[in-house]
Amino acid sequence: MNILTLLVLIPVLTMIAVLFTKDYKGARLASAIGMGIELIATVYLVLAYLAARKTGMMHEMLFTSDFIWYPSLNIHFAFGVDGIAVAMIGLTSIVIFAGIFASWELQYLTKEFFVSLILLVTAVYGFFISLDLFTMFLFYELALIPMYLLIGLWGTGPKEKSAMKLTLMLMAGSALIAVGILGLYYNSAPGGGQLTFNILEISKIKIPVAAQRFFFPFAFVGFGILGALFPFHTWSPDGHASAPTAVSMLHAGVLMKLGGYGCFRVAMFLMPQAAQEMAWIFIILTTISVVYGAFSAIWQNDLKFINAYSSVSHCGLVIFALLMMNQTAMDGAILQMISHGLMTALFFALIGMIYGRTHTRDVREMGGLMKVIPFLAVIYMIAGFASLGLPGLSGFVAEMTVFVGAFQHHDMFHRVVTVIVASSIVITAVYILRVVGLILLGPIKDAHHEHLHDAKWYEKLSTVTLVLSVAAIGIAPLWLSETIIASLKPIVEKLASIL
Amino acid sequence: MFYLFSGIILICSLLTITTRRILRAAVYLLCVLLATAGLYFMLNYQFMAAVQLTLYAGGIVVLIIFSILLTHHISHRFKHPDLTKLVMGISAAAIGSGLVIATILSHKFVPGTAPELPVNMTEIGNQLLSTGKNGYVLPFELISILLLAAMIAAIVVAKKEKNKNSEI
Amino acid sequence: MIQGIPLEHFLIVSTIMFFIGVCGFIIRRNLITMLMAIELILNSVNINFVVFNRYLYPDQLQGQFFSLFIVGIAAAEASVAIALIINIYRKLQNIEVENVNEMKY
Amino acid sequence: MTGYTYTLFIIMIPLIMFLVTGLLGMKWKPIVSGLLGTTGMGISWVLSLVTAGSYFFGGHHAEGFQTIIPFEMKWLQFTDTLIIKMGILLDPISVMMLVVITTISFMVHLYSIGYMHGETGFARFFAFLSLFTFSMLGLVIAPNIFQMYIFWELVGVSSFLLIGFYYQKPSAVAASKKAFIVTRFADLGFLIGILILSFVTGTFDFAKLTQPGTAIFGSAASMSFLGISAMTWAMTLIFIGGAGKSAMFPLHIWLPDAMEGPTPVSALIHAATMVVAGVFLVARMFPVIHFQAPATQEIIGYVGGFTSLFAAVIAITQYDIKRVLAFSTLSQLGYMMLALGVSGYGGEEGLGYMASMFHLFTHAMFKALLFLGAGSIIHAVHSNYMYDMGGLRKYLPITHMTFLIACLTIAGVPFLSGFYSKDEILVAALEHNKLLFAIEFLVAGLTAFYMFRLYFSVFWGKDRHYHHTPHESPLVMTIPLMFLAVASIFAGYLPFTELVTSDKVGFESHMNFAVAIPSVLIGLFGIGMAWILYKKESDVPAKLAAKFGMLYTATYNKFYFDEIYLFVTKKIIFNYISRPVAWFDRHIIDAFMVGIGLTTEKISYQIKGMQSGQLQHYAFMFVAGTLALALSMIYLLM
Repeated sequence: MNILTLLVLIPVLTMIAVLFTKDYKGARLASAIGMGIELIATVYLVLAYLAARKTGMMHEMLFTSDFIWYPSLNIHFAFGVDGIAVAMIGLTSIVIFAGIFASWELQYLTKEFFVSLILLVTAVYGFFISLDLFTMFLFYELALIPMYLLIGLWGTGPKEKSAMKLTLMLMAGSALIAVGILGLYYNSAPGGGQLTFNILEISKIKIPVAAQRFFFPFAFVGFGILGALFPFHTWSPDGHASAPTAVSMLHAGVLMKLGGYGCFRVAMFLMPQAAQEMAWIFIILTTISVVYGAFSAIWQNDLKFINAYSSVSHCGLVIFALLMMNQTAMDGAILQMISHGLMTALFFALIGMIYGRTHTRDVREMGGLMKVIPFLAVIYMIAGFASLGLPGLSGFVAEMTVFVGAFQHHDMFHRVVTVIVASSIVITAVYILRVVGLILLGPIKDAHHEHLHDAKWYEKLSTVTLVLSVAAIGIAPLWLSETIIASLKPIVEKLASIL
Repeated sequence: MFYLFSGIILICSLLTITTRRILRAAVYLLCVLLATAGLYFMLNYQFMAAVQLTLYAGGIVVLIIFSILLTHHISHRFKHPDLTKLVMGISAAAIGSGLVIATILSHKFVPGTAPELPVNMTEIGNQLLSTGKNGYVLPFELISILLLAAMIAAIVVAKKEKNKNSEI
Repeated sequence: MIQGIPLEHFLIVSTIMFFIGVCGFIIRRNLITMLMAIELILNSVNINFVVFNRYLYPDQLQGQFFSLFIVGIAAAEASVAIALIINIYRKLQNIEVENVNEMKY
Repeated sequence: MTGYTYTLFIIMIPLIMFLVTGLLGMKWKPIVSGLLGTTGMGISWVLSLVTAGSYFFGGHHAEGFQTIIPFEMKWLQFTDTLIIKMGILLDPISVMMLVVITTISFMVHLYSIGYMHGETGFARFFAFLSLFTFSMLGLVIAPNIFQMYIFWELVGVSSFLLIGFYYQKPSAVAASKKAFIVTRFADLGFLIGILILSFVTGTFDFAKLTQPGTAIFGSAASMSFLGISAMTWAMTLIFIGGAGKSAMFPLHIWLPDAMEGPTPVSALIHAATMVVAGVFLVARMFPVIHFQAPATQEIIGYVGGFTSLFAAVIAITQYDIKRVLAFSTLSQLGYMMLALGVSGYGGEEGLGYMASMFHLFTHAMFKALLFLGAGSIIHAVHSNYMYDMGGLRKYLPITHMTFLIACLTIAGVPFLSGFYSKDEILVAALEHNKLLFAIEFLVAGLTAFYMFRLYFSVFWGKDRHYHHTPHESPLVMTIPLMFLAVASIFAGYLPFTELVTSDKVGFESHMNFAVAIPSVLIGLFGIGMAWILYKKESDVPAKLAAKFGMLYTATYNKFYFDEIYLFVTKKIIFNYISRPVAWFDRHIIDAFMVGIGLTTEKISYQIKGMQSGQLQHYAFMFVAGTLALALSMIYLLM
């Protein structure tokens, strides 16, 4: 059986297993086991991928398989992965594994919660392995629906409103994507012949430039909304603030990456001319995104808001780097996706755990937590350092690759915006240290906080998994970076060939 | 003969919708249906006419009359309809019929020249239940299922709710 | 028996009947009368089918069959409609269509 | 050439110690972590000394010292030419720095066992110390500028952690935050400088960059931005990075506050090692700066000169002994920068470069000694303030003696190490820039004055009321003091001119008495002034302070730089940028997005009346619609 099919099948089986469990303990155990197996399968996939590349398989995509699904429109279930997709799948597996343990104590409609969560993940896997625009879009849509339920049912605060806002904005995005994808489809055979949704086939032909110009903004903005592109990012603070822990983790950690991934796999890869022509608009937007998100984060008092704005800033960097359209910057973008996915998941997990203890997320009401919950506090600090780009953790590697890559651009405009974007590292330091200083250090502000208990085993498992991943990428980034670069080659060549 | 029937049809249908007593409306409807059956006879479609008489005139109208009896006093008279609705209805009918008649008159129909098929019960029965060309067994089955469903639905909907004191 | 009577005349009659039905459906308040108006509409369509069959394709029976089916559907529709009307009557004590507006907005 | 592979252990041992004590330290008795860390550091120290011995004295170096890269591995590849490698580069300055760092670090470790005894977080303290030492070592041995940047950041973080060691004290938290953010800001400059440099030259490697006469700058000359050449931009920005770490004016504000950390930390990080990273960076890039960006070198000289004067003036008025030392550090760092700013390249011309490194070395010894001595004093009297002290020479004999030696050294008294190194700097300054020489000459006097002001008011004068009788520190603390005192005395006799020079070729040095004698005199004059004013308690200083009035207050408040920064950050960044941005996001952008939703809702509310529930209206609409369609199909489209 194809390993990729297995990746989608395991979550589905897990969902079924969860449905047959009796109480919340069974449900969480089943989910944990299922996602554990999924993690193992992912590790196997990574190893198999690397081994296959080593034996010299030079195809763009590996492990491909193709089933015709709806012949009259030439829709296939076409699967396959390259290094980038493998990396994203790895990210997903780690985050969901940690996410299950982060929601270990949830007892309200547990079964339904885990089923929705795993459904969401299934869709994400499906998205990353799809080579067919239609199924890609299908999985994309499939990922949005459970999100609404998860936030609306298990969230906190004004959850219905936030869930509605998030879902509607993302749906608006997917409407744009749909237009973009259909545009690609109907232009996929400019010389006559069979229309196709297959990414690889479309990438081989040249879509008429006029069509590209028309459809590129649709596809790019559509995916950009999910990637928190300024000014379409406002779903992010509300949505994340209301979402339950595991959902925030998954959403910020993985789902937002769907946006970035889609931006380059669909919009830029398939419509390179338009991408080259219009990049400057989006570069300006993402530059704003990066700086603006960081500045907004300084002023927030809700931990989740801070992190949500930080995500806006970091995800802005992803799209910014993609638009630089050279190998190093795009490599940096992918690294940044993974790095941000891991560390933001870590952040949200920790915020959930801290909130579960202090029952507040207002930074002004906490203080001196380092004393009472040292484990969580130390991990929070590590996450903070990762976020502000400390060497040895993944954030640094990603950001530096982006900056160096972007600065290699031959055009002065690009280099100037790179400098502006690089200045965000200072602002990031400001807001991260502000939070760390307020909540972890200093004297204890609330007497109730003096008797909090430190992390339980499942919380430790969840956070340590993520910290180890962050540190592993930070300390030894070369293999990951090389895998990504190898897979970026065809894309970069295609982008460069039309200049 | 045709014009007689047509006249009955038109006048009675007009009366059906204009009379203020509901039972009379039912009777006018019956007249329309009977006249239609007459037309079928004229067209030499006896089977069709028979169905029209038994099912429509016999079945449906009786059903309607029953329901009238269940829900009305015989002496009940309608109020006059709203003016706006009257305008709406009449204008729609006028424009619509004008349009359709204009279309009909502007179109040249080509009468079929093939020899007339003798319409007897055997032929109808064969075609109704055959599966080959000119076979109608599938729609026939569909109709029968539809009727069954309608019957059940009617029973379910109209059945008295046990816990409620209703007037009927 | 039908010699000399052009097809158009049949069609005109059925058209007028159809639109009388439509008009009735729009202007009458009483649900049963509206039902009757629907019967008129169906009936006019029936006539059309049969007439087309007779005039244009005398060697086939499609028109007749469709009429038959329409009659069947009409019967089904009438029975369900009347069941509904009786139910509405039980709820509202009358069968004025203006009062049946629970589902608005 | 691979004979130096063992140098890898010098930096790996602290890392391992960090991991071990950091992860397992909670489970042990605290002292285990301390001993473990100290032992590890000791091994590194010995290895460094061995390295230095064999590098400097192990062969024939008539044609100059070679640059050795005993270990290198690929860490991350950006492009074909831009590759980050992790490795070790040995050349005179990096070997010298190895010795400085491991020596001071080992002494501080040893000292901390006594000083931090009984503190909560003892193990944590040693873990952080090891982390810092690791980062600092990684910085100095970096064979490329990017590895340097990586460790540069790590150094910043370990400094942040150590300043904020007493994390429950708000002032410590604020100080650590300030230190990190200010240096981070400077690091941004460094980063951008690296970006420009790598863009222009296509390499990160020092070996290629610092080779004189290399061709990689060929394309640089034509590039400029805003009328200033690319290399000047790059080097100035990199210097800003160095200035941030070395607390050059105007990025100096974090260093005095950083004294909130435990005193051994101040000795290690904020006196001897981390703060000289900036100087080291400039020295590392010296050939590039000197040949490609002479304008930057001018800037470096003036910034260094100004900082040294500025800090020395402030130091006179401070009462917190650690702050006096902090400003003194600033002043001395200014010296080193200035020396680099006035240096030429090669042989005698490169005197400033050599002097700077020389001063770096001696300064590390005596300033660490001063801080450790101050720590010993604070340990004894539990106060940081001079007005809580007096007459301590009776109680703390060893501390007294060592402190005196250090003060004499920094004041430039002949035959102690400070005299030699400072003298070289003055000579170099005199040869290149008279103005800077004048400044430095003045500063030499000021230095002597404020150091002896400190010395006299702490150890002389009359006894204060102490909570308990001050007592000498335990042996584990005084041994480092004594060792460093010896080093301070004799470090000046190292043949630096033959070992550490700008082009790695040694040259003969000779005393310039025309400079040395006046500088000794002004130093003695400073000491004499301090003697008069502070030996005995008197009201002269207070009167003087009153006489200078405004000027004194301004100086005491460090010329209000903290307030200016606070104003800029709090008011402008927080209130006038961040807050409006946050407001804008919530009330404009988000409101716009929500507004779209609300508009839809409003419209649907308005048009929901169409859904009247009146069946006949629907029927009419249906018929009308059908007719309209039919009409349009028939008469409009046909």
